[in-house]
Amino acid sequence: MIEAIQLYQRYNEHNSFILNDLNFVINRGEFVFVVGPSGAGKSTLLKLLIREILPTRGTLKVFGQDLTRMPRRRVPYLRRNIGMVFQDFRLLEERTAYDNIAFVMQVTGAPAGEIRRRVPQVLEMVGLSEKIWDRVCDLSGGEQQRIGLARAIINRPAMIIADEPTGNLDPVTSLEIMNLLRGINIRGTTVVVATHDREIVDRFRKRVIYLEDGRIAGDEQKGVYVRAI
Amino acid sequence: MIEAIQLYQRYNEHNSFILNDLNFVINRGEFVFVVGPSGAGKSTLLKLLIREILPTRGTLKVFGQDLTRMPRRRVPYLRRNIGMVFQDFRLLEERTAYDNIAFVMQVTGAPAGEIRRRVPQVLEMVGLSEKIWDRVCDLSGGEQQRIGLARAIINRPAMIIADEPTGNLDPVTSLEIMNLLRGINIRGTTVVVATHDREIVDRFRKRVIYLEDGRIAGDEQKGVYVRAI
Amino acid sequence: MPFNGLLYGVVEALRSLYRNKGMSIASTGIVVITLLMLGSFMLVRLNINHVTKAVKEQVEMVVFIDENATLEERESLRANLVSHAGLAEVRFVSKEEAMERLAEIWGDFVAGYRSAEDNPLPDSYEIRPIVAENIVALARELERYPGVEKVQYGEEEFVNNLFAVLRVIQLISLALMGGLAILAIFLISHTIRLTVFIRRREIMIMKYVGATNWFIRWPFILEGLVIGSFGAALPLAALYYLYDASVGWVVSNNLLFLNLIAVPSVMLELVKYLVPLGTGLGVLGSLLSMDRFVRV
Amino acid sequence: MPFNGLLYGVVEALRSLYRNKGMSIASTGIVVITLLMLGSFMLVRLNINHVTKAVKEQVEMVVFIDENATLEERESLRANLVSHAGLAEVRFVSKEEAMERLAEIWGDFVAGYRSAEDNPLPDSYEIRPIVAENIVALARELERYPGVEKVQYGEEEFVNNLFAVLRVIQLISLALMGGLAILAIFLISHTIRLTVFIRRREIMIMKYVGATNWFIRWPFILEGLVIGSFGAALPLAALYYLYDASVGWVVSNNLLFLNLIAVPSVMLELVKYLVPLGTGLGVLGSLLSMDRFVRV
Ligand SMILES: Nc1ncnc2c1ncn2[C@@H]1O[C@H](COP(=O)(O)OP(=O)(O)OP(=O)(O)O)[C@@H](O)[C@H]1O
Ligand SMILES: Nc1ncnc2c1ncn2[C@@H]1O[C@H](COP(=O)(O)OP(=O)(O)OP(=O)(O)O)[C@@H](O)[C@H]1O
Ligand SMILES: [Mg+2]
Ligand SMILES: [Mg+2]
Repeated sequence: MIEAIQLYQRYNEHNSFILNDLNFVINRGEFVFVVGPSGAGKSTLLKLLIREILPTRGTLKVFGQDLTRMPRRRVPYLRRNIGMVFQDFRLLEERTAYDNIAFVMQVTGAPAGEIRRRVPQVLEMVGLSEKIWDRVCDLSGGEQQRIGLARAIINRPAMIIADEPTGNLDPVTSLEIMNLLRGINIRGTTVVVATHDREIVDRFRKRVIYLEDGRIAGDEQKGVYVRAI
Repeated sequence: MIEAIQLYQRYNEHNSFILNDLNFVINRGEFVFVVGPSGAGKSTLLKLLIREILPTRGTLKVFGQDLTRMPRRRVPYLRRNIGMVFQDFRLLEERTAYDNIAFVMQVTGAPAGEIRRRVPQVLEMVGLSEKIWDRVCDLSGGEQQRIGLARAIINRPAMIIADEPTGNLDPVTSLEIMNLLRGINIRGTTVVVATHDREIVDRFRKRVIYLEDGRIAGDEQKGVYVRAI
Repeated sequence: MPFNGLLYGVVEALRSLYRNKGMSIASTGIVVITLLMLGSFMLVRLNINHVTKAVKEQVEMVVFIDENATLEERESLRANLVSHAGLAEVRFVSKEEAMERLAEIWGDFVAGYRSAEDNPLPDSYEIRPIVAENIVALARELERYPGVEKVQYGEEEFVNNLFAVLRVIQLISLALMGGLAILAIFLISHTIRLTVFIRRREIMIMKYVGATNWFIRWPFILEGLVIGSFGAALPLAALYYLYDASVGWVVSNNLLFLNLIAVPSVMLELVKYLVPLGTGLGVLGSLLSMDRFVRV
Repeated sequence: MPFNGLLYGVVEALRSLYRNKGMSIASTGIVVITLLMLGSFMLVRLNINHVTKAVKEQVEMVVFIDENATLEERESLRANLVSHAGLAEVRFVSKEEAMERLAEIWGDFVAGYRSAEDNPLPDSYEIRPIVAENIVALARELERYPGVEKVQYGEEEFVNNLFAVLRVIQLISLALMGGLAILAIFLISHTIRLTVFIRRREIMIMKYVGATNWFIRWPFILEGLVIGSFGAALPLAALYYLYDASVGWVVSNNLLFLNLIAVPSVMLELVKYLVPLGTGLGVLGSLLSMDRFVRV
């Protein structure tokens, strides 16, 4: 599903590498946490996966395609197969919750009836049925974050990438949301989550990739938040 | 310091009340956590304190002044006495970390030399000395959040209000940041923190106000994240 | 793009125009005002051209025939003039007709000189060159014909001055018009650019969730089209009524010498320029200014 | 605002202009183009007015004296004309002078009638009214004076038409000019409005951390001032060179009859309008469009 070989990333010539010689493979159907201190490079790694940025050096394959060689016009189709929850949400602030979620279905040319049926369904799943016609800028931080998750899952993508999806949620809601992702994962979807939520990581006992200072400091099956030394 | 009497808030006529009959007093020098599920009304309460919004009904006094009666031109001076960390950061994205923090000193007419001395100091305190000349939009989520905190504390305000200040931080950094706030609090500054961070709340054992569905469901000295029933 | 996408674009464009009412109205307003200025200026300029042509058509000269010219000379002169390629009009004016005209101006003061014997005026031809500017050269040529006493064409200085003035007027109006056209292009595309810039975040978010470039562009193109069409239609309607009223006013005040161009042919000219300018710039402006944000 | 704030504003304004280079240049460009159009149009219009005045000054009439008028009648007529309040110029033209002029036009053809005895032309006064439009009424009045044979003032129709044309030209140029001025005001303020709109987030954030309204406005005002000043100075310089060159061209081509207004007085007029328009709108536009975002 994802294969990184000697992956390097830096934002400009003068800085040091943000990601430094990453090598890992994530298989179809895996559930992976990416953890590490603030500024370790988690978001940078996830941005590489949807080709928001291109790696400075090395190879990165997603769905078997080499992203460094992917022509620009193929990128939208890559992104449609990945549901991404952004750390900064990236919602259309002035539009309703419905519009924000419906949009990703319209992009794929889904029939109108299907859209009208699915959107309330996923809003129900993240517990925001009541907010369907509210503008995103009128929602609380945690509500916005859940809209972002609903948008990521609605198209039933082959892979879900979530950057800090519970940062604005209380522990109870966080657990609900993560259980939702686990459920989706059990039905075959690959899930990659960057998180600081020690409680969640420790409870789930899934694979954990430890990023530190741009390097992989550890990679454990059934790991916990704090790496065993 | 803060006094709320029968405080009600709703965003428009058709909706129900977001805040419902709040009554509480926060004294000078207190350290208060505001907790509650996503959408409970924590951010709304904090927004009332800096007069970003006006209460629909009731009285809210801050520094002894009734905010509902405060003339518009006094509002900037109120805000200068409050250091606020926003849930959505509200930084000038295209400007450097330095500019963002220096700005609040320039607002008060601080001398240029003083500004040049203080800004690196507070950046040091939040662990971002290296990022001083980086544009905010080039920083990681957690780094941006810490810039927001640095901006809030630089003017040594009489009160610090932080909305979810550790949502994007790993547990270690979170603790450092909260210890920083505790240190400031010990020197006499009132601190109000809305948070979902169970670990922090449980460890600090400070006063906790529990918000649920817009009502105060509990208010405990030396409380923990989950309210004792 | 599948039908769904097309439909989505139309709905989205209309909703976006409505959602950003203020901006839509402002953008359309800028296009309207710009094209209104350009259009009214085109009206003025078209009529200036028209008048200039009319004035030039009135440039005439008079070939006076030598009193002593033989019949053959007179005949060959007539034949030469009539068949001359550079002349648009040739008309014989007898000495009697000339005297009539003089009397018209000087009235009774020349009454005593009207009888054929006393008439001191010569026969003449009034001729009009095809290209008014050739008049001086033509005069030189015709003067050399046998039987020609003299060729007169108003004061040389006056004619030259007239042409100079017309040239200057045309030059100025052309310059102003070109300036306005450039202004229009610049303004409309810049307005659309700012509109797109304000929505750059929206565009980038769409790209991040997998929209293709055309899927994003399509509603913007339609928006540009709507803004451009309104921006062209309103000034056209306004100019139509304005010009129609002006022509009516001129006719009712018997100012027919003002010689305005007929309404339909003027409007045709305006439509030919303003509609493509409005819609084309609206669409092109959207497309070009979007490129920057669509490349993510 | 303390000195620190003022200084902060200046630094911030310059930095912001630099940071938003593209936008600054575009805004200044819009102001420059708009004022350039307005300015060149003002130049044209000022000169049209000038020419119109000159043309009107050339409107004359001729009072022909009755051949049989007595000496007293002639004397009282002269006194009346000279002291008449509505006349700007009165000049006596003897019958001999009139014949000279006729001969100038008709040449040798009237040569035989030049001796005093044969001269059929009357003595006359050429007079010029102060207000050209009064010519018809004046003619009626003067005709009733004793000793006056006839008052002639070109063809009545022609004079009326001339005035009508001049009125129309003035009307059109005034309308275009007014339109351009409104366009300029609209465009400049709208441009600034969009600029402010793009930075609304910035403005609101400043308010949330305790900046006063004037602290936020001050850099914007300075920015508006800089944009407005450049936007006025550049077209003024361009127009100065352009107009100076035009005047030079007119002089060197001996087209003095075009009668352009002198460079300094025209430029003064332009400065009087363009500078306040540019800077004033820049500043006012900033202030007004900011109000919405500053109220948080
Ligand atoms: N566009 C950019 N230009 C330059 N540097 C950048 C850019 N984006 C990120 N960085 C830097 O790269 C480093 C890693 O950033 P990244 O966002 O990947 O961290 P992270 O692990 O997601 O941190 P957090 O947990 O705080 O979100 C940070 O130090 C950041 O300052
Ligand atoms: N501007 C607004 N207009 C209408 N409703 C609003 C507005 N802002 C907030 N709300 C609603 O008020 C409720 C409380 O919002 P608030 O932001 O105070 O929640 P919160 O406790 O901060 O939640 P979170 O932990 O998710 O940040 C939410 O249901 C939200 O949808
Ligand atoms: Mg991150
Ligand atoms: Mg909140």
